[in-house]
Amino acid sequence: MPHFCSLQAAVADAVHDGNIVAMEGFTHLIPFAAGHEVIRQGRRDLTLVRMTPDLIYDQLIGAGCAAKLVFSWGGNPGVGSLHRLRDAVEHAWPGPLALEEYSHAALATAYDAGAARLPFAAFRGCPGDLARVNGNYRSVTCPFTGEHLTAVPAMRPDVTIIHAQRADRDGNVMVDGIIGVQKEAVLAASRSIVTVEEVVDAFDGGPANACILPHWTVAAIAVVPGGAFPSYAYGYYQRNNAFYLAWDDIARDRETFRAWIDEHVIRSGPEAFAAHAARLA
Amino acid sequence: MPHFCSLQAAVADAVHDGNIVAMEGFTHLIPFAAGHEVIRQGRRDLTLVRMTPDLIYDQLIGAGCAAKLVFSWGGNPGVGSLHRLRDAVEHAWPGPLALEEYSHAALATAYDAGAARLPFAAFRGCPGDLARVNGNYRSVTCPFTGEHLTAVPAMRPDVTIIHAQRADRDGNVMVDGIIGVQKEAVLAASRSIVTVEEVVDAFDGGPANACILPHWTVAAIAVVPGGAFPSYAYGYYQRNNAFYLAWDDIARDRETFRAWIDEHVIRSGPEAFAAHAARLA
Amino acid sequence: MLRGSLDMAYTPDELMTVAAARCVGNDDVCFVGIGLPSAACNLARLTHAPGITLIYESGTIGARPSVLPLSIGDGELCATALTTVSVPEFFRYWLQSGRITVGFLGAAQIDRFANINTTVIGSYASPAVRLPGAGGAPEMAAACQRIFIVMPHSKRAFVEQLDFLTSFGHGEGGNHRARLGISTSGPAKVITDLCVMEPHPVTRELTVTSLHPGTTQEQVEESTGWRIGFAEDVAETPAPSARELEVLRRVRLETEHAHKGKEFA
Amino acid sequence: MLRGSLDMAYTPDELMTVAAARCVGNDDVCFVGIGLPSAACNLARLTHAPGITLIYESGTIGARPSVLPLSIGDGELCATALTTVSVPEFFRYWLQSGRITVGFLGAAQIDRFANINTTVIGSYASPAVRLPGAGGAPEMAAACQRIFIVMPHSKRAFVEQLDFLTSFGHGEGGNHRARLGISTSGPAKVITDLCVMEPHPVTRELTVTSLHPGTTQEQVEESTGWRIGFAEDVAETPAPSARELEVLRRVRLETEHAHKGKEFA
Repeated sequence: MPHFCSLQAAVADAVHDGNIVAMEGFTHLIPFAAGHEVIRQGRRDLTLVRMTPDLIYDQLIGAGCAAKLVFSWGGNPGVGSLHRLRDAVEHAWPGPLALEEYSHAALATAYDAGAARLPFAAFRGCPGDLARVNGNYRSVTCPFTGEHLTAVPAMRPDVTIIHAQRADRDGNVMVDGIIGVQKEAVLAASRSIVTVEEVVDAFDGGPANACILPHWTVAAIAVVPGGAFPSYAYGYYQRNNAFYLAWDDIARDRETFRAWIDEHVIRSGPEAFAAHAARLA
Repeated sequence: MPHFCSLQAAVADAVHDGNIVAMEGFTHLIPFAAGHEVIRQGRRDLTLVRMTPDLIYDQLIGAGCAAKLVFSWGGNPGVGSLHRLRDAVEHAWPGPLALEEYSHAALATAYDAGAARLPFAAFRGCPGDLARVNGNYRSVTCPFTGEHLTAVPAMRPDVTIIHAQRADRDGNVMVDGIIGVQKEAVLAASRSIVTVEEVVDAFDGGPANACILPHWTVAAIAVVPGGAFPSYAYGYYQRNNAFYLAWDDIARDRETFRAWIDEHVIRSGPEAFAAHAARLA
Repeated sequence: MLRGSLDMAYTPDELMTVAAARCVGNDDVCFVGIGLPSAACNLARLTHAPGITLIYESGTIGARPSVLPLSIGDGELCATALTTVSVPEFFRYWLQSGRITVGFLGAAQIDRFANINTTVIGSYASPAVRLPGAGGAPEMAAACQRIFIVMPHSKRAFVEQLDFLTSFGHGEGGNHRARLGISTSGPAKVITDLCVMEPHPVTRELTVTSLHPGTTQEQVEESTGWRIGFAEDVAETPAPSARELEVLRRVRLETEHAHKGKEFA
Repeated sequence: MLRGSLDMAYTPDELMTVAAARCVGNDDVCFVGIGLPSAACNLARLTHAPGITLIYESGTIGARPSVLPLSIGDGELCATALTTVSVPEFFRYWLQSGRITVGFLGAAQIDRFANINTTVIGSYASPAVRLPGAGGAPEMAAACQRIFIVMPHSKRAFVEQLDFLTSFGHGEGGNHRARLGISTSGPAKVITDLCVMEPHPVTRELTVTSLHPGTTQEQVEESTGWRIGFAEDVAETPAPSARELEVLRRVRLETEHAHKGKEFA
């Protein structure tokens, strides 16, 4: 049975300096409120894992929480660069950032192997320089056809954090819409935190094959309405594209960024996200 | 775009003597009407693939359609033996039947690899005699940990046949409830036939993450209401447990079996299944 | 045959089922097979373990059937489940990942180290009896944290040498599982209609630790195909309680009623 | 800059988009990236290819967005899709299985054999510019039956030597793909704001096969970092039709309106 608790308590309990932390949500349900909490609690030397770092890791990297980034596409979707990520890689600001870089197909199948607790994933790789710069691209030979496939190690985070639409009172969690790698990331992790828009009595009338994480797969649940802002929660509120555009200016400059983090993260709290919560009809 | 056609035409077009044929549906949505059509058309030397042969393959084996069975559990669920399967294996009646036998985990992951068009699947196998009698149990070594995993070849049927609740007018197919390996079996096959309870205008109000096969993955669709009888169609009609019990007597004796096949298969047609069709409220 | 005092009479099958039900607790996640395991797990759910999670290999997670299923894929399981996943996902993400705490197995043959056979009697190439085969059992025996085996006691079933090793228990005994890199603890109990056996802490050979009320050591010895050992303190298996019997019988009655269904025309 | 006659004026970007849209047909299953590819594929869907299947790497299969998405995971894609699958399933069952007939790619750098770089400018260890990286591109370039590359023409982008080979096109040319066991045909066209290039049938070196209205060979040569070849019969790219322009502009207008959303407070 997961622990229903405050986001502060959940992060304090589960996320430690030096951890491998995955905050997933493929453009949808990105756990921004939890990311802010990690910044507020001053975590350091994290290995941050995420297919698409998006603004959430731009914020964590710029705030100095990360020693390493494991990822497969690091841009501001539809807008351009992640300036804090670039500044860390290009100028080691606020510190050096090691990169472990995959393609989407490789990282997605690595999560899949992690969820199955297999040690590696095999897939049909392709020639290119990624395998040259990432020593985790190796090879296995099919024992039936002799074909060489690419192998990557299973992704096994210490902690996975996701945002979901709802939990029921038993602590089961439902994710609806674009489900990304959230289920795999939770099942692959040693422990997990889920922030949710709301708690409901039951998932009545839900589809037979909905994406649901049983309560015994989740360590802690924190109710944080609006917690995916400025990304979105399908059925609740839409993506705030204006913020994604505005972030380009905020993050381009170190001082503007610091001021933004100070005002909107350090001197704020999870409750601030409630202003963005909504439930679409 | 799949071809909406009669079951007779679909089977005549897609299922040929000597083919590797998978008829899937894990206790649910078993494509009995299609199995009967294959018997009626007198197909021979088929390699029949199915995790749980169930009554459908007891019928095909007893009727002499099969040269080989690829499977992982061959009983009459909750009742006992499949007498025609046993008679073929124990007494080569009506002819010898080669077996290629897996565990559920092995065959399920082989379908998964087939759907991904990978040449093999790796999983954590376990010691035992299955690997001794099935040469398709081999080994791969994890290039990161050195762990030895079990490998089986991907399952790639020539034809997969499934029964589903509904298709829309474009030929997209929705499966709801216990989804088994139906999606994987269709995606792994060179061609596929789907029988459905009904055709609807659209899957309106369906869940975002429903199990749907797009029209371009399906070769032919035949509307056969009741076509999963005596198994069931979730939301339509229930499993006829009485028939599963009755089959024990019917199949135990070669002559009773032959008479049953003659009356209910050879001198019948897909339209007979309509008597079992229903739509639960 | 009914045993016990008149107002608490029960059958050997009922005692087995109740003894099996008592093996699982509220926090367990159980891989449930059809028949006695399903009856036992649902009895537990309806008595002392209301929070137990039952998973059937059809991919139904958190099923709460009101009647016992005849097949592992009955509609009732899906209708009452928290969610239903595909069969490949079930085996990959849920079973083989080691998340399931308890698995129940039955068998046609079992040996002294709780290895089991559900494949053939006789030779594989030309069997005297072709049994259903492996199903989910081999990986269940390897991946569930603990395994309970439930089967009637007879010399034909409790054999010196298996005809086929379908699912690995304690192998050749001792630390054989650990030597093969299997991290789960394997068969923890074998529950029959005569007694309860547990693997010896060191040798892992099955040893009788509890005799059912009215059963003698001789009966067990005569029904076992190898020289069976007994623990120093053999307990008496507690009889089913009135509540357990009442719930079990009610569920079975409702199940029988529900499964009659319509006759085949 | 607008080109064409007064009543049919269009921008180079519009011409690129229309030319890309014309590459796909009614039966295609397209892997769609954000930006110009998304505009092109949806333009095709709204004009000559109403039955086309659009798939975004967020797992949305058969999406029919009414406005163009800003990200590949916009809610509009899921709401209009036939179904939405998980990202691992998308890559395993749908992309890498070879079911997708057409993929569109863009790039920061491209070479004469249509290999592309979306990773870094400069060295990988200490890049001058860190680009977003691979995303779905490498496996898309390998697994889609045909690839179309759409990007503005410039000497900085069309380079003699890539700084990083992110996605494999025709490798070192000739039958390099086949030699590596890649069964798909790879980049079929490169569409820029100046021209259309296609790989030479034998050498697989990009060759200009069509110049956009008003573009000269010299302009293309000056904008290409290697000595670019021209086909014997260089065609003129057909200008966008009135209907194509009308639909494209309407969709873009509606998109702009929808994406303004509420301002960030």
